[in-house]
This record gives sequence, structure tokens and C-alpha cells, in this order.
Amino acid sequence: MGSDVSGATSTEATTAPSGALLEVTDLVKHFPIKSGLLFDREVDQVRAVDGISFSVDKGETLGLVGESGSGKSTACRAVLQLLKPTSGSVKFEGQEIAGLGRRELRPLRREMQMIFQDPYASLNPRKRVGQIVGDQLKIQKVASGGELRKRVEGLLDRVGLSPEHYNRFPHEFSGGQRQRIGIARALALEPKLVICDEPVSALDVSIQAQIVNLLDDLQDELRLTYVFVAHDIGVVRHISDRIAVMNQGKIVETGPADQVCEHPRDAYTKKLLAAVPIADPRESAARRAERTAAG
Amino acid sequence: MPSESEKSGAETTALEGAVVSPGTGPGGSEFAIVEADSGARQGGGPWAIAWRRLRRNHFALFALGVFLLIVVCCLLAPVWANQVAHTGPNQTHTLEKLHEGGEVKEVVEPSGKAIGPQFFAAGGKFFLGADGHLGRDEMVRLLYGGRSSLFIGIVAAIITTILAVVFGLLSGFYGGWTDTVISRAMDVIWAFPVVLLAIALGIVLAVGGLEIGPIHLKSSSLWIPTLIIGIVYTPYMARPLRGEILAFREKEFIEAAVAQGAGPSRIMFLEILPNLMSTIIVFFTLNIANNMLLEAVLSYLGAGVQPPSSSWGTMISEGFEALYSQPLLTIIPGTAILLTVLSVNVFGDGLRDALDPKSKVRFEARAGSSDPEAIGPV
Amino acid sequence: MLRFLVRRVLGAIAVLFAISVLVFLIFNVVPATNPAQRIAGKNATPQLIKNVEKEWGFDKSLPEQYWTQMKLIFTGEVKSYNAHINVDERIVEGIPATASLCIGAAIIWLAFGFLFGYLSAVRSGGWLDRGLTVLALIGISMPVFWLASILLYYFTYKIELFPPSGYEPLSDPGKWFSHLILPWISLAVLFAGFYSRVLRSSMLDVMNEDYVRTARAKGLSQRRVMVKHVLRNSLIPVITLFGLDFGVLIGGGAIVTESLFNIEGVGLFTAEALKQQDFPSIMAVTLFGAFFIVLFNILVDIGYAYLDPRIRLGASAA
Amino acid sequence: MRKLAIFLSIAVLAAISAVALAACGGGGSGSGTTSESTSESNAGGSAGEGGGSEGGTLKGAYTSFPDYMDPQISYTAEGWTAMRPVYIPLLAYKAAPGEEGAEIIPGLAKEMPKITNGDKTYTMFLREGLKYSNGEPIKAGDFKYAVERCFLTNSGGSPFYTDIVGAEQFAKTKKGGISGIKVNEKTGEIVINLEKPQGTFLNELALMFVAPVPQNTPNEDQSASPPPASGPYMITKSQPGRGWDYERNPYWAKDNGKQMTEIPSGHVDKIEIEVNRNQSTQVNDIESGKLNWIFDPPPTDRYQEVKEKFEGTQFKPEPTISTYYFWMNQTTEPFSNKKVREAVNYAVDPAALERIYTGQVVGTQQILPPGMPGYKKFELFPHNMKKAKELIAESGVKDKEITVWTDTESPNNDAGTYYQGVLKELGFNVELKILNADNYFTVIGNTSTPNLDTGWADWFEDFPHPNDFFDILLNGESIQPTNNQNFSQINVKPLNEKINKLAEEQLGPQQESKYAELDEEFMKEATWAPYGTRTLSLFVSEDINLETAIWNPTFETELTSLEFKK
Repeated sequence: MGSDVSGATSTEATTAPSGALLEVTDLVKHFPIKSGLLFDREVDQVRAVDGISFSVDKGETLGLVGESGSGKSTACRAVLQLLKPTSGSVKFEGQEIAGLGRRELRPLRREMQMIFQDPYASLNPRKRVGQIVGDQLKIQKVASGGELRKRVEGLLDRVGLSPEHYNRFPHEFSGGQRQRIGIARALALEPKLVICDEPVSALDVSIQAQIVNLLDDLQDELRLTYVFVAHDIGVVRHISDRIAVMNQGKIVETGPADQVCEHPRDAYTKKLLAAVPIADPRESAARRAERTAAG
Repeated sequence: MPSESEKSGAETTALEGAVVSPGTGPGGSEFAIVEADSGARQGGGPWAIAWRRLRRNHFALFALGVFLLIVVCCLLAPVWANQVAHTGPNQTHTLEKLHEGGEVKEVVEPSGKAIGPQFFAAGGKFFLGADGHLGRDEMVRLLYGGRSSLFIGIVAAIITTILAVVFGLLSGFYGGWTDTVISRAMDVIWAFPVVLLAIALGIVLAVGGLEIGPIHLKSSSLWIPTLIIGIVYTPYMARPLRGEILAFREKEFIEAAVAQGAGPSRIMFLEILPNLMSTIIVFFTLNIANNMLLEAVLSYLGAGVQPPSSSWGTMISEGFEALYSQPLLTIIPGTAILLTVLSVNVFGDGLRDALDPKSKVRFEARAGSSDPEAIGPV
Repeated sequence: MLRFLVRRVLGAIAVLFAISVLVFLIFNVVPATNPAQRIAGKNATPQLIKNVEKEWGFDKSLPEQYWTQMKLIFTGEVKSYNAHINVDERIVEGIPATASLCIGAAIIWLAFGFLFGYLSAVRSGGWLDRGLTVLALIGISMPVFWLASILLYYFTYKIELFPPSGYEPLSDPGKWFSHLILPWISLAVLFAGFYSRVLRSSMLDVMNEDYVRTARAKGLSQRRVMVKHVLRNSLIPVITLFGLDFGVLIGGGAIVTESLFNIEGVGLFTAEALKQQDFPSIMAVTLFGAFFIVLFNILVDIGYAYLDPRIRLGASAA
Repeated sequence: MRKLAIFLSIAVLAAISAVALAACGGGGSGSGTTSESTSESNAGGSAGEGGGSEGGTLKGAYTSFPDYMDPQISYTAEGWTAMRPVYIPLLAYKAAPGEEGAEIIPGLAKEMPKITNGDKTYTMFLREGLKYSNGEPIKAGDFKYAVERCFLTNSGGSPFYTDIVGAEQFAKTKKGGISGIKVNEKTGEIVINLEKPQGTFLNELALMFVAPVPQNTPNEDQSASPPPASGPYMITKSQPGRGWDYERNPYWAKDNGKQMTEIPSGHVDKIEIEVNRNQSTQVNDIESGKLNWIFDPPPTDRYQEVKEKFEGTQFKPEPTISTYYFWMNQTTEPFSNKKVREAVNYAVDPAALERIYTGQVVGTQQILPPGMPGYKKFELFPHNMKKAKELIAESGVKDKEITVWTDTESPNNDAGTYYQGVLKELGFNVELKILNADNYFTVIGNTSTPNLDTGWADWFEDFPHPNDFFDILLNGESIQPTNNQNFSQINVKPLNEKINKLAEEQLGPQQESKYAELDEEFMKEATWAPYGTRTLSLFVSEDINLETAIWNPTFETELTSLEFKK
């Protein structure tokens, strides 16, 4: 309802061309704080996501950046309906998905997938790689038997793993390899939208680049649309077309990646930029001084 | 542990996940440690690893061997009874005499004292002597009694496991009202002195048997003590399971499954349940041990296996009536229980070390299932 | 803290209520015998049975009977079916004996549990550890009443080292002690084995924690590290268990030990009540026992918070 | 061959036990004289007069507290033994062993009642100047109150007195008193009117149920504070479940005892009874002298050991007037078939059961036990398994499912197991139900309990009168839906009539022989398979004079007869 209007008025930069793949409007997710001597009453709320709006075009990468606790992860989950939003609208290919039931969501699940932050917690330790990647093909009744195996092996190959890994367990892999498994899982159904929730923040710096590059390659190859979430604005800048900066549940600034990074308007964005490590020690020292002055 | 603090704990983690940095979820790091410890590139699945560890534990394997040997012996009870002793477990020989190498011995003296162990002197008859006034063959009764004890121990453990998994999953996974109802019901049984509950049920059912709908159980049925024991221990297993499920529910791989469109039953049984298996297996073995001890207590108090069926518990209780004149009648079945339970416990210990060397469940499993309420206060 | 207490106390009351209803149902819906017939005696005429039914209120509706029963229990006027004993008085009279048994046994099992657990953990993997492990497992695997009867047979009958049984009041400490020593031992063996295992594993867990390694690296002596850092931090699970176990026992849980050794405590009374299916007594002892279990559950939670400052009581969702 | 050998050995055993029994009986009846001789020989040793030394504190033990410590309500041997020296009814059983102990003598009444009005009116007078242990006078009205109190407290004993005129009405309304009892407080006259003649009424007047108590005694259980005593001892402290103490009744020596010379005054000054559930401990405590007397016999486990060690010095077996039997429900298949019942009688072997009871039952195969007036030994069904099987074959009953009932008390449970084996051998499918002893008779006494086919039971006399067996256990008219005692549910009209007719007659030699006939007639019906009478025992410490200790068949140990040696 009136998404056009609100979309247009809230932030001019998000006024994306019609035919946006994902359109999020006034999305709110509050967690109640309950207390009371005898019975729990809701005494307050944590406003994890406090009315955000953005949209993502086909083939585009939107970077969502903010500090820990700014509500990025909650926003991702609310968009994917892994958490029920308190209010607001989420449109996927023009279809309202907020408030849909599990069964109604199931066909849509094929279209939007998520890559999780923690490659250790996001893979079921008791399942083999083949199952982890292939199960959804079964759930969505896309493939089974030998065909399923073939597809999974193909996927493993595509993300840079060996097909022999099919029967291995997650604990036999390193963090980077695990994240590749997570990516293979997300791509198994050839989704249109992939939400990457800090996919590299738990990894060593050297491996981070490999994964980011992999994601980049895959995007080109499969014409994927990404929402890329990170707390490190440097990583986000590298991969994103546009950037939205989140602080305390709200989007404080959005715009094309370079614009946001070169000419930040919001004080918070500036602060984030100041935190990006710089290779040159001198510059880094200067930045630090800047930061303390700002703080 | 009180369920409340568990619940509040779950709520806090849920919030932390959302509000605080999702970067360092406690779950993730825990798994990392496990991995680091077990050697990141260890080959094979979790079961293969566990099996390799278990295979090195000779003591535990020996215990398993002892247990299996006992099981096999008890299964062979009819063979011994028919081929060697030539008598049944409930056949009385009050007035019979034993002709043994020219010597004639009375199976039961007029004073009621029974014949002692003959070993092979009488061709295997009365191998361990007779059981008191009735002159039943102690060895035959021991073997048949072992069947009852093992049946109760194992089947009750199966019942407990099924109930606990179902309740634990429903309660831990669905939360809300389901959780409240199940948790409160568990609280009640938890606060009920276990032996008291079991005995109360046992005594009441010993009179009339059980008739619920199509189920008719005679009062002498082995199923009555089995069911009682199975039900009574359920909360001790369901609670720790629920706790674990609550922790798993917050793990990202569950979200991943949801994101793939998996339904609740798929998540419960295919995603969560496999992760509970090692806990369940550990509980299961400990349950067998504890069930056999509880069976003994119940039978001793007249609320367990009903005579003339014998179990090791009833045999101790019968032997106890002749403790001063024939202490062997108490010592023999007691030793049988001790050996069996000890072998299960030793094996269970090894199994736990093999399956989950770092697991916190180690303590919970013990505290929960062998909660002294159950076997201690007796 | 207040919030925690209020909630737990209310929860406890609800649990006790549920238990009382459960016991009431078990004995009034399932069973086959009419207590009036039993009370009336073997030669009873139908008129007599009717009189008994009326006087004891068995002709009233179940909720009414339940209400009367609870009222009697809480006003201390409840009488047993069998001998018209005042059940509440009898329970109160049994407390000293039960307390003597439980406290004494607890001291023994804690002492041995700690000693064995500590040694086992310090020498983990060595022969001493293995020996103690086997000992502890044997203790855990033994039917308590069987151990008790063997002790009875050997020490009171065969070599007559200890007086057979019965409870002697503390007013004669020598007698009190000699009569309780066997019951203490037979009750303590299981717990000692169990606690030593729990302490061992929890100490091993703590020993692998970083701060212990740090303490060691700082050059603190082994014993100092073990006692000051490891032992202290390993206590939580043991304390938890102890609270729960002790609550059960003090509430009359030592049914078999008390009846085997003829210790006139709550457990013995429970055993008799169960044997005679004496409903009022069973109801009262069950509530009594459950009360202690619930009480010690609460105490354990408080003790928890005291030992581990990371746990805050009543801190839900905040 | 082998069977014959067994049979012979049983026969020999039976003969030996019969001889032994005869010897015991002889010893018992002669104990009066021997005790005098020993007391004379002991007299020089101490200051005591007569027997052993007077005074001292007797310590005793019970395995459980009596059902009630209240004369009107208690209905167990435990209670009766305990209160025997405390409460004296108008009439009393003589404090003597064996048959002599069945003799009824005047208690608080001056003499035996005059029976008039076609055996329906009993008139007697209370002795004068009697006092309770609290100093209050004993009044004639106290007797009336005692009878009424029986009904007011819903005592299990009250059914004995429903034949008194107005008693049934009183049982219903509990108001207005029992019109059939008239008392005159001045003269002490007591007149009791019965609805119909009752041959057992003298016996019933001598029961503890109607021992007078002060009229201000509350009409509820007084176990914790028993009413004041009329006998030689008073209960000074009673802790239900734990124990109780006696001291001498100060008014006994001064008043009551002077008049009731036939009631012994007792030897010790104090008696302390504790409840000790562990019977084995009780035995140890007797051996070590910590206890002087125990109520219950040594546990089966240690019976032989004690018997061998102490028989004649501290221990003597005492026969009781009791019958242990298997009942067979005649209203249902297969026991409605007389051949089956006979077969069971042939198949059950009392010799086996003697062993199961470790020698504490003496085999018999009839209703009335030795010691009961009217007992005449006969044996209709000598053990014969072959014949039993033939009878079953003749009866045509095959593969019938039956349930055998017994209780948990050892060795009754073993007896049930043995019986189950016997029935299996006869070709039945048998399920054994072993119920808790406290509940057992209530369950099998409820005729609506399913599967009441056959099972174990015992009966100890309430008083030494054969009517106490036949009327309660075998009269078809006394079958009732609950608290039934006629477990076989036998209902044979001519036999019922015979019982009813004999019940109205005072017991004499003629009646006794009629009861003996009745005994045989019931056994011809094979309504029970009786297997023995129980032997209990007296076991005292070393310093108690066993010779003078008296075992009364109704009240068991006479506490007043126990004295310390020297």
C-alpha cells in the first residue's frame, strides 16, 4: 500500500527504477522486554530495526553496513521472513511477502537465499556436505538420486571445492572451505536474490578476499542480486554498487558506493570510514588522530 | 535445573543474537573449539571418530563384552533349564531328594533350609542351590530373572528415550504453550519423589492391573513395572534434551534450513535430532543401568515384578527373607545386578568419552538420568 | 531477587498442588479397594461399613474428599486409616532420626566424594585414577538395599561388630553413633561414588580453562592452583547435586535404608504408609517430601548465583 | 518307587511330628506343676515370694504397633495381648494355657451370669468397690457405655453385639442408647436382653470389646491416651507406632485385685514395649538380654536356629487355635464341581507346606484345629496325586484358566506359589496374584472382585468356640458383598440350618460332638483344602522364667505371668 509514495519520500536515493527485485518499506522489528513481579508484561522494546526502507534492483549489489548491534542481521532475517517483522512491507518481484505463512513462502524460498556469517554454526555438524548442499533440492523437489548428486558435485566444483568432498563432514574443512559450502548451499536452487550476512567477517583476512572474489565471480556468472551485509565498510565498498549505512536500527545514509565512501554526509558514516584499516601507517596514524578528535 | 532460568537464558540469547553483534555468537565458538580439539582434518564422520576412540578403550570394550555375555546367558535360560537342570524357574521341589553319588540329599530340609550350590555334582541340577522353602533351582531362576531384569532395563530405557525425545523436541522446538504445558508437567514429576511415585503406581497397579482402552495388562505383567520405570525417568532425560534443543534452535544451520523451506518436522528430525544422538545414546546406556537398579528397589518393595515371575530384584527380596540362614540367596542375585549394572556403567562411561569428549552433557547426563532421587534414596 | 523469590515460591505452591492432586487421583480413581471396608475390619456388617463411610467422608464427592483431606493435613489433624495415628505428628517425630541419618551420611559422602574426586582429577589418567574410577563405578552400580543387607548380615550378625539397628536419640551420643554408622555407610557409598565422578569431570573441565593455565604460568604452586582456582570453580555442579539429593533425603527419601535399619524416620513411615496403602499418610509424606525437593531446588538456584556471579537471579530477557 | 519313598518318608515324618506334638501338649498341661516345683527351688535364692523374684522392669518388643490401643476398637492378637492385663471385662478367660485357658470365669462381675427367658436374658452383678486406675469407681453403666462405645467408634468388634435388643437400631442412629442393656447403679445389676438365644454370648462378654471404661471416655480412638485401667497394670504412656509403657495399677492391690483373685496380679513392676520392625534384631536383643520378651515369633529365617539353641530354656513353641487353608469359590467354574475340589484336597500335601512354613504349621486336613472344643481328628484326603488327577479327568474340566490369590507375607506367598504349582500339575492355567497383606482380606472379601477362584486364607479364633469358625467362615447366610469371610461362598441349606441351630445352644459335650460332625460334613463337601494349624512361640531372655510363662490360646502371652528368675 502506497509503497511508491513512501519509497519516494523517505530517501531520495532509494528511488530505484520500477522493476526492483526487492523492495523494503518501513520495515520494523522490535523485540519486547518483559518484566513483572508475577506475570511478564511488556515493559519496553528493543528497536532492532526501526523502520528501514530500501530497494534492490536485479543484478545489483546493495551493501548494508553498520557496527555490531546496528540491526543489520535482524534486517536480513526480517526480509527473508526468518523473523516475523513487527510491521512494514517486503516486496519480492512486486509480491508482498511479509506475513506470508510457511507454505506460501516455500516456493519463494527458491528465489531468495542467505549466506550466513558463521561458517561453523551454519553447517549442521552431523550432516555430510552432500546432504547440506543437496537437501533443499529434495525439499523443493527439484532433483533426487543420481541427478541430485551430479548437481551437488557441480555446485561444489563451481565454488572451488572438489567433488570428492561430497561425503565429508563439515568438521573436516577449514573456515574458508566451510563458507564455500555455505555458498554452494545458497546457490543450489539458482536463486535470484542472495543475502550475504557478513559472509567473511569470521574468516582470516587472507581468505576474506578469496570469498569476496568468489561471490563477485558468481554474481557475474549467474546474474545474481546481492544484499551484502558487513561491518567493514572497506569490504562493502569493494563489492557493492550502492551502500546503505545503518545505525541503531535506522538507515542513516544511502547512495552509490563511491559517493558514500568518498563524500559521506552522515557523521556516523564518517566514523565508520575512519575505522577502515589503512595499509599506510602514516595515513593510519592521521586517521586515528582524526578519530579521537571526532570522538 | 529449574526450567525458568533455562527459559530466560534462551530469551537472552535470542536477543543477543539480534541486538548485540551477531559476529561472535557463543554457539559458533563452541563448535570451533570442538573442531580444533579433535583435529580439524580428522577423517571420517562423527561416528567413525567415536568408534576409533572407543576401540582404544579396552576397559570399556571388556565391559561391553561382559554385558553381552550376561545377555546371551540369560537368553539361553531355557536351554539351561531344559537340557541341564531339567526344571522350570517356578517349579517347586519342596519334598524332593537329590541322589548324588550314592548320597541322598533333601532339596529342602524339614527346617526349610534349602540345598546349597551343587555346581556340577548333580549334573548341573541345583548348580547354585535351591532358593528356599520351595526348593526352586536358583540358577534357573537367576537366568530367567535376568531376562526380566534386562527386559525391564532395556525396554524401559527405550520408552524413556522415545518419550523424552518427543517431549523434548515438542517443548524445546515449539516453545510457547506447548513448552509451558510440557515443562510444568515435567516440573511436577521432577518434584515428586521418584521412588514414591513409582511405588505408589506399582502398588496400585499390582492389585488390579491396568486397563486403559484397548490395553489390558495383567497385574503380573512385566509391562507394568517397565512402563512405570520408563515414564518416571522421562523428565530426567527430557529436560537436558530440551536444553540442548533450545541451544540448537538458535544455531544458524537451523535458520539455513528454514531459509530453504524446511518444515518443522524436517527440522526437528533431520536437523536437530542427529545432533542429539550422542546425548541420547549416553543417556540410554545410563538409563539401562538405572532402570535395573530401580526395578530392584521396586521389586524389593513389592511394587515391581510380581511373583512367581522372578527378576533379580524379586530374588534379592525373597533371598532377604533368608538372609541369616542362607545369605547366598541374597548375594547371588545382588552380584548379578552389580555385575550387569557395572558393565553397563563402565561401557557407558567409555561411550561418553568416545562420543563427546568435551561435551557439557557429560555432567547433565549423569545428573539427570542417575539423579540420586532415582536410585540414591533407597 | 524479590521477583525471583516470589515467582519460585508461587511456582512451588503450584507444583505441590499438582502433586497432591496427582496422588489423590492415583489412590482414589485407579484402585480397587474401598478403604471403608478395610477400616471396618474383618467381621464388618454392611451397616458398620456404611457408618465408617459416612464418618470418614468416603460417601462424598471426590473434590470434597480432596478438600477435606488437604484441610486435615494442613491443620495437623489428619489421621491414618490404619491405626488412627496422627500423621503430621508422626512425620514431625521422625525428623530427628531422618536428619541424623541424612546429615551423617552427607558428611561421609561429601568427604569421600571430594577426596576421591580430587585425587582422581589430579592424577587423571594414572593408576590411582583408574582404581578410584572403578571403585566409584562399583559404588554407583550397587543396589543400595542390597549393600545394606550385606552390611547388616556381616557386621551385625556374623561378627557382631555393630548393634543391629534401630535409632537411638542423640542424647546418648555413643549409642546414636554406633547405631547409625552402618546406615550412614550404606547410604553414602552410592553418593560418594557419584560425587567423585562429577567432581573429577568438572575439575578436568576447569583445569583446561585459560585462567587456570595462566595461573600456572604465573608460577603458582600446583597445590595452590588446584585448591584456589580449580577446586573452587568445580564446586558448582557438586553443590547443585548436593542440594537436590539432600532435599530428597531429608524429605523422607531414604525409604529402604530407613526401613532396613529400622530407623524411625520419615522414610520408614513412608515405607509403611505405602505398604499399607494408607492414603492419608501417603498424601502427607509425599507433600512433605516434595516440599523439600522444591525448597532445595530454590536454595540451589540461590547458591548458584552466589557461587557464580555471572548468573543473576530473575534476569530474564534483560 | 520314588513316589513311594517320598510317601513313606512323609508318613514317618508325620508320625514323628505327631509324637512330638503329643509330648509338647503333655509338657504344656503339666507346666502348672513343674512351675511350682521350680519356684520352690528358686525361692531360697531371692526375697521374692512364690515364684521368681517380684518386681523389675520387663522390656518387650512388637513388630508393629497394635491396630488400636483402645479396648473397644482393637481387634488383633497384638492389641488383645497388650491390653489383657489392663482392661478386665465382666467375664474373663482364665489366665491359663491350653484348654484350661478357654474357661470363662467372672471378671468384673461377681459371678457367672444367670441365663433366663429361654436363654435370652443374662443377669449379673458388678463387684462392689472396684476402682479405675485414676481412682474413680467402676460403675455398672460403664459396661453399657462400653457396648455402646463399640458401636459409636464403628469398632470391628461391634458385629458381635448386634443381637442385643436395640443394638441394630443404635448402630444406625447412634442415639438413645441400647435398650436391651439395663443397669442398676446402686445394686450393680446388669441385665442384657438378646433378640434370640446365642450360644457364644458368654464368650463374647469375655472379649476385650466390652471391658468397661469410664463413661466420660470420648467415643473416638484413644490409642494415644488409653482409658484408665481396671486390671493389674495401667498404660502410663502410649506412642502409637513406637511403643508403650505399663506400671502397676495402684488400685489393683488395694481394691480390685483383692476381689478378683483368679486374675493374676503380675510379677514385674514395669513393662516397656517398643516397636521394632526388624524381627531379626528382636531375636538378637533377646539373646543379648536387651529385651526380655517379644510378641512375634522369631522370623522364619531364624526360627530353626533359635529353636535348636533355646528350646526348653528360653523358647517354646505354642500351638494356636487356627486353620490355614486354600478356599475354592464354589459359585464359579471349575470349583463348583465337587470332584475338582476333592482332587485339590488330594493334591495339596500338608507335608510340603510344613516345610514351606519351616515347621511352624502342623499339617491337618479339617476345618477345626486341635485345641478347639469339638475337634476330632480325621483325614479324608490323604495325599495322593494319582487319585487327584483321576478325579480331574472324571470331572471333565480341562485347561481352565484360574487365578490363585495369596498375600505377600512370607511364607504365605510361598504357599500360594506351591499351590499354583499343584494346580498347574492338575492341568489348570494358573495366574498367581499376590496382594499386600494389609489389603488382602478386603480384596478377596469383596465378592465383586473379578477372578476370585481360589486362594490362601487363614483363620485364628476370636474365642474358643467352634461357632466362631462355622458361622463366620462357612455359613451361607453370612456371605456378604464386602468384608465377606466365606471365601468359598459355600451355601448348603441343611448345613446352614445346622450351624444356626447349634449357635443358639450353650456349648456342652453334645454340642461339641455335633460340631465335630459338622466339621466332617464340610470336609466331605471338600469346600476348603486345609493344610495346617499354626504354631507360634514364646521366646524370652535368659533371665525370664520360661516355666511359669503362660500362653493363652486366645490372648497369647499372659504378660502377668512373666517374671524374672532368681
